[in-house]
Amino acid sequence: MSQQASKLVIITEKVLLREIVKLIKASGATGYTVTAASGQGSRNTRSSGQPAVSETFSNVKLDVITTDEDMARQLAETIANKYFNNFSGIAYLDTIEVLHAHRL
Amino acid sequence: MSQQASKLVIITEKVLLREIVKLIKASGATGYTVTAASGQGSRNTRSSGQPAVSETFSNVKLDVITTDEDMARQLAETIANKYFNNFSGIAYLDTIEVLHAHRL
Amino acid sequence: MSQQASKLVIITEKVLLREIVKLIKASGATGYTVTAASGQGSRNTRSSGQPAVSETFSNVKLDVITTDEDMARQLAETIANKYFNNFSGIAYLDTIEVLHAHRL
Amino acid sequence: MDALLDFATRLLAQLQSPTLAFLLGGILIAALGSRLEIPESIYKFIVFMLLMRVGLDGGMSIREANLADMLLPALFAVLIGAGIVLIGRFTLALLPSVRTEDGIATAGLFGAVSGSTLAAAIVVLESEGIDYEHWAPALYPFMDIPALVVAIVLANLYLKRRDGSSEKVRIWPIVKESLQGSALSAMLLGIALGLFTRPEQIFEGFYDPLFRGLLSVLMLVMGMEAYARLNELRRVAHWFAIYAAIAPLLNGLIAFALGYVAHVLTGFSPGGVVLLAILASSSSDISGPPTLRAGIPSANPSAYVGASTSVGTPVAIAIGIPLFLGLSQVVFGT
Amino acid sequence: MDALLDFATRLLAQLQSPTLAFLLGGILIAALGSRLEIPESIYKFIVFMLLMRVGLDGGMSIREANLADMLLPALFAVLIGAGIVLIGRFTLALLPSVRTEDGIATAGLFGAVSGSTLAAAIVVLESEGIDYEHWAPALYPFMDIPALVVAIVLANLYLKRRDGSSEKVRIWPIVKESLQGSALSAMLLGIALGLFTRPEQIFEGFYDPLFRGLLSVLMLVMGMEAYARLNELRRVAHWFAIYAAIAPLLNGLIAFALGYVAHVLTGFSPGGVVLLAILASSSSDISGPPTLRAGIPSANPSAYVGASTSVGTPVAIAIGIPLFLGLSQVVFGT
Amino acid sequence: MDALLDFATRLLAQLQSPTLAFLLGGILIAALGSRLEIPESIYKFIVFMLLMRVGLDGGMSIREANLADMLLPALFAVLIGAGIVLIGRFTLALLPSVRTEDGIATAGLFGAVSGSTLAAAIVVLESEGIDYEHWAPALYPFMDIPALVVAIVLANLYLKRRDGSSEKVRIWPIVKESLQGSALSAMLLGIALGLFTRPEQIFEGFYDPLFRGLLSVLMLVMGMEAYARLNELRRVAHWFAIYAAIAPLLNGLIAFALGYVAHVLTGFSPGGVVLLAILASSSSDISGPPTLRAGIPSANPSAYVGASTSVGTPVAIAIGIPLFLGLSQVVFGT
Ligand SMILES: Nc1ncnc2c1ncn2[C@@H]1O[C@H](COP(=O)(O)O)[C@@H](O)[C@H]1O
Ligand SMILES: Nc1ncnc2c1ncn2[C@@H]1O[C@H](COP(=O)(O)O)[C@@H](O)[C@H]1O
Ligand SMILES: Nc1ncnc2c1ncn2[C@@H]1O[C@H](COP(=O)(O)O)[C@@H](O)[C@H]1O
Ligand code: NA
Ligand code: NA
Ligand code: NA
Repeated sequence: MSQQASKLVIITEKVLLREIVKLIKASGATGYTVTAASGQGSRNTRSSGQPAVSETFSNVKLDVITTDEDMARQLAETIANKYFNNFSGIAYLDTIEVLHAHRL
Repeated sequence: MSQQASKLVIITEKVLLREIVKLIKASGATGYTVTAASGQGSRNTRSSGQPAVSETFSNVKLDVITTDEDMARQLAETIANKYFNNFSGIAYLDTIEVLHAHRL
Repeated sequence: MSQQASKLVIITEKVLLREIVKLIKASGATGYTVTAASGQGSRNTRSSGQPAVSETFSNVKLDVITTDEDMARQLAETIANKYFNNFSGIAYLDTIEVLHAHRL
Repeated sequence: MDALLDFATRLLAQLQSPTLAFLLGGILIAALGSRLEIPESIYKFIVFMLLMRVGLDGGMSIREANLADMLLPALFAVLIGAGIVLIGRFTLALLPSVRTEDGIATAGLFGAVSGSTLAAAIVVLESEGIDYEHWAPALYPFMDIPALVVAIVLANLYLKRRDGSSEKVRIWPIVKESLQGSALSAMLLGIALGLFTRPEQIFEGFYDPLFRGLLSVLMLVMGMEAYARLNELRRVAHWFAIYAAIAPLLNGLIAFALGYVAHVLTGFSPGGVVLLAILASSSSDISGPPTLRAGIPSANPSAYVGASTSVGTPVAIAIGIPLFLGLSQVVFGT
Repeated sequence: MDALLDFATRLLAQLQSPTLAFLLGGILIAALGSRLEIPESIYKFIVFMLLMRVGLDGGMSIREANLADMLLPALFAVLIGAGIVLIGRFTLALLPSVRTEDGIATAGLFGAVSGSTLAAAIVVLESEGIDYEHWAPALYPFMDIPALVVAIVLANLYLKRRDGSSEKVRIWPIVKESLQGSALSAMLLGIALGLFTRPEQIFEGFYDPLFRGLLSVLMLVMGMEAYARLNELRRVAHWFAIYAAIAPLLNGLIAFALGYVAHVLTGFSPGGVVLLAILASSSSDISGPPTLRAGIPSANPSAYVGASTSVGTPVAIAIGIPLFLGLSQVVFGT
Repeated sequence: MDALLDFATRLLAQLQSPTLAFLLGGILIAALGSRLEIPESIYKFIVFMLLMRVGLDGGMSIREANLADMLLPALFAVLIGAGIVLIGRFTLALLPSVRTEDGIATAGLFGAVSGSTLAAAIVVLESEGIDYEHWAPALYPFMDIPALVVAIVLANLYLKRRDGSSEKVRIWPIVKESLQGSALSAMLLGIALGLFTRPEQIFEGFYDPLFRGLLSVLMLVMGMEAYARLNELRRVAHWFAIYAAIAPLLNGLIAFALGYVAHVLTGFSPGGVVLLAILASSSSDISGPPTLRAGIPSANPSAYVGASTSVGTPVAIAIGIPLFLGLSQVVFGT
């Protein structure tokens, strides 16, 4: 059941997690995976796991795997338009071959 | 020493970690990397790092890098056959170029 | 603004994090992302998140996204030469398509 | 009538006791969407602290206990653990809209024991000044392990018959898996330390004084968890919720009856009888789920974890504890 | 003159009090590059423990309080919270090198309340043996929420006018978001538990005895944070640092004056007045930033978090607390 | 003979003391495959709490101490730290199957100090009612840092000679790195706070009462770690295990002798002598390994961490502490 698919990766601020997950679900994606991340980009250092008075400054990395590349691009567009003017974030696409998935 | 390689990624339930690591070692892979993840797929939301009465509901993400693509496919097959009927999980393959590794 | 880019991934010991981040910044990369990882390679099992008397034994995974593939290769070379004789570590390159970034 | 009134008063008092209040508080703020979070590492440490305290106390009292006194209660604990699962196997698991393996797994979790509920019961007994054999909490594994073993064996027998497979279920790995679980191994280590070493000072200066306070935090977590898991429970057949509401009380009553027998035969204390009932009433939340997940992989964890965490535990604590205390007052007149 | 001397003595004594000493210690070791780390989960748990203790205490005292006594202070708290933001809107936010939305957001954070500073103030009051209405900490949300709401509304009005957009700002989601924050919901839960249940034993045996010690650890974290955020503050206009140094004292003085009015009119205690002043003096560190990040996304968090954490909190604790205590002594002669 | 009998009795009593009992308990449950886990954040916080307590105590007592009394013990501490490494350099590191840099790094870790073992020793001294100079724990850095510096310098000299390189080893970065480590900076901050501020209340109400209990949890972690690292130790030459079993006792005896000299010359107390011996006996577990990893990157951490954690620490605590206590009784007749 191996098939080519796109993996959309979004790295952005943790405060956006809930909202972005809503957008992912609305997009028709069949799933997503989140990992905690820290990093630095054009805006600022965002830490995670450190003692920090507020969690505003840590990142999350979201992977969305889908066979519908257009949908992935559209989803990235929606998220970027809605949030990336004011929030840190990067979005990229990777081509993968899904070997096993319960639903895709 | 740059060389093409396959990266097999398995995202599945944390309870399976010990067993899957055994399968990876048995497969002849030279190593693996684990990160904690949460996510949602066809089955359920699996959280991680949240206060949860039992850890049964969080995910792990396993990367296995190998130059032997067939072995990677075989490993994914073995894991999927053994566990993915009853457990959450997704497996995919990515093509990468390894620049440095102590052994591959 | 979609563009092809290289993602350099370094998985190595946590003790090196500060030093490697300095090298990344010096390389001219526009950013990086860090996640906590554990794993096993040719040298030893490196855990993370476990009660461990010292953190010497856990890994980090660093992603550096750049449109300058040569710079990525050069960076991997520098890191490998400086550290991989004595420390655990693996470095690989992946081709991705960046959809949105504040700066690249 | 008097007994009923007394039970009602006790329930009301219980609702104001910190243990129950924090449980309900946790449900409430989760329902109101609070982003309050007790980090997982804190939760794990609290469980360790509580079960180490229970274990140390048990171990120190076993030193002075007459081992023969423990035999009958331990035997009854085994019977109760196994019996609860058997009852579930032939009620819940036979219902039309319930997948058999899900029903068996759920019964397994309700036969098993919750360390948090046990700690809550101990706090209530001590607040009310009711004596009990301090080795009684050590009955935990005698009830917990048989329940999980019987559930896994029954489920696998059923699945084998259905699928015509011929793998044999091995029991020792299940027992080992249970004993190695974090809650049980903390308690067993505590028992060993209490039995063979001199931890009095540390017990009185650290583990015991923090016991009630840490329990209040744990109850908050259990409450938040109960609410969070309700969603999962909603996705499975209603029977699971109904079973989860009734089983803790029924199981507790059976245990109370057997405890009464032990009282008559060997002088098992009224407090001990109550504790035995609450052990039976409780359903496993920490060690049970992973053991079942591994032992009955095809059973749906949403069913058994949802039933236990969302309904079983709140019922055992909020209704079970005052019920068995009230019953004890009626029966033993204390 | 005497008052000044007394203030100087008090400041010196404060510098040696554990609360302040740990704060300064945290700044110091961070500046020296120490790798000491208080894990985030510990930090979160400490905040929970402190605010639960403050809430329980408040709830238990509200039981016996005359609710009418709370009306005026609560009204004043609302006015202070909103007023601080309005003042900031027409001073800081109008300065040439300050982006208007950054200025408003910063004023919002300074109008809001810090649970840690509140806890520090309570410890100091109790160490000095100064009485206060134990429901006074419950004024927290009455000041905190209006400040955040006003800041978000003002910023969005400004941005809309500038950009010609026509989206409406809805207030209820901001209020809800604030109430659901971890610090405020821990305190409100504590109040509810203190009011409706009987947590005396657990309060006296667990939450209260650990209060001061845990606060010392939290102060250490706040100090390390203050230093860590200095870098961010350096990247924005100097006005933020200047505002952050002055506003806590000015805001506190305004609140002190209003508190004095309440003292005269309804007998609000001197300790209560001091607490009100310190609530106003404090700037939010936990719940405020995420609410503002969501409510005024275009405002630069480096400006407002930097100003609050690096300068505002140390000033409120190190200068504000002894200042308002000294003032109270002069004014009320206690 | 009497002394031997006394030592045997003391060892047996020690085995039942909570400190040792929890250490052995940790080894035991790890060996039995328990999944009990003390989260890393808890572990880190406990280390902070213990060393802050030791530091505060030290700081408060330095206030009243005669600084001249500290000079000789501090000098001896430096000599011991450096001396242990030199001895290791010319014994362990010269053995045929031992890579020289691995041997030097291991000796460095054994010359350095373990905060956990130090805390264990303090608890034992206080349980036995043996007086000691409360500033004696402040000897920690005087022994720790020279040991690490000497090890890194020796290893780099060796490697340079071997490889013909000409990089210079700089000493200040190593010292800074050590001082900034989490354990040492917690203790030094505690000393500063104890010396310059008034933390008595918080010391007596928080840090001190939790000391013994938290130590018991830490001992459990150390035991589990010891077992977990055994595997690594097995992969390197047997000499490391042999060195790790002997060095703690030998190093402690050398320190005991020097401490005796200080006793005779400046009246250093018997308790202080025992503490000095245990500092020497202990091997670093928190701060040492990362410093060595950075300073001698080619040394194999499995060798030095394995030797220290798996064998060195259990030997220092289980045999070292009762040995030096017994010796003190024989020598000083207390
Ligand atoms: N070039 C890059 N390589 C890897 N991660 C990046 C890069 N640029 C940005 N990121 C990640 O994306 C987050 C937001 O970036 P930015 O919006 O540029 O501040 C950063 O905190 C990093 O985690
Ligand atoms: N489409 C997807 N994109 C990214 N991650 C996924 C996707 N589907 C599943 N996953 C991950 O794989 C886990 C198991 O998926 P499932 O077996 O479908 O429940 C989920 O919890 C996610 O972490
Ligand atoms: N074949 C592999 N696949 C995935 N991760 C690997 C692999 N080899 C090494 N790693 C990761 O890189 C780290 C260092 O590897 P090594 O230097 O070989 O010990 C390991 O701890 C793993 O996290
Ligand atoms: Na049960
Ligand atoms: Na304020
Ligand atoms: Na030493």
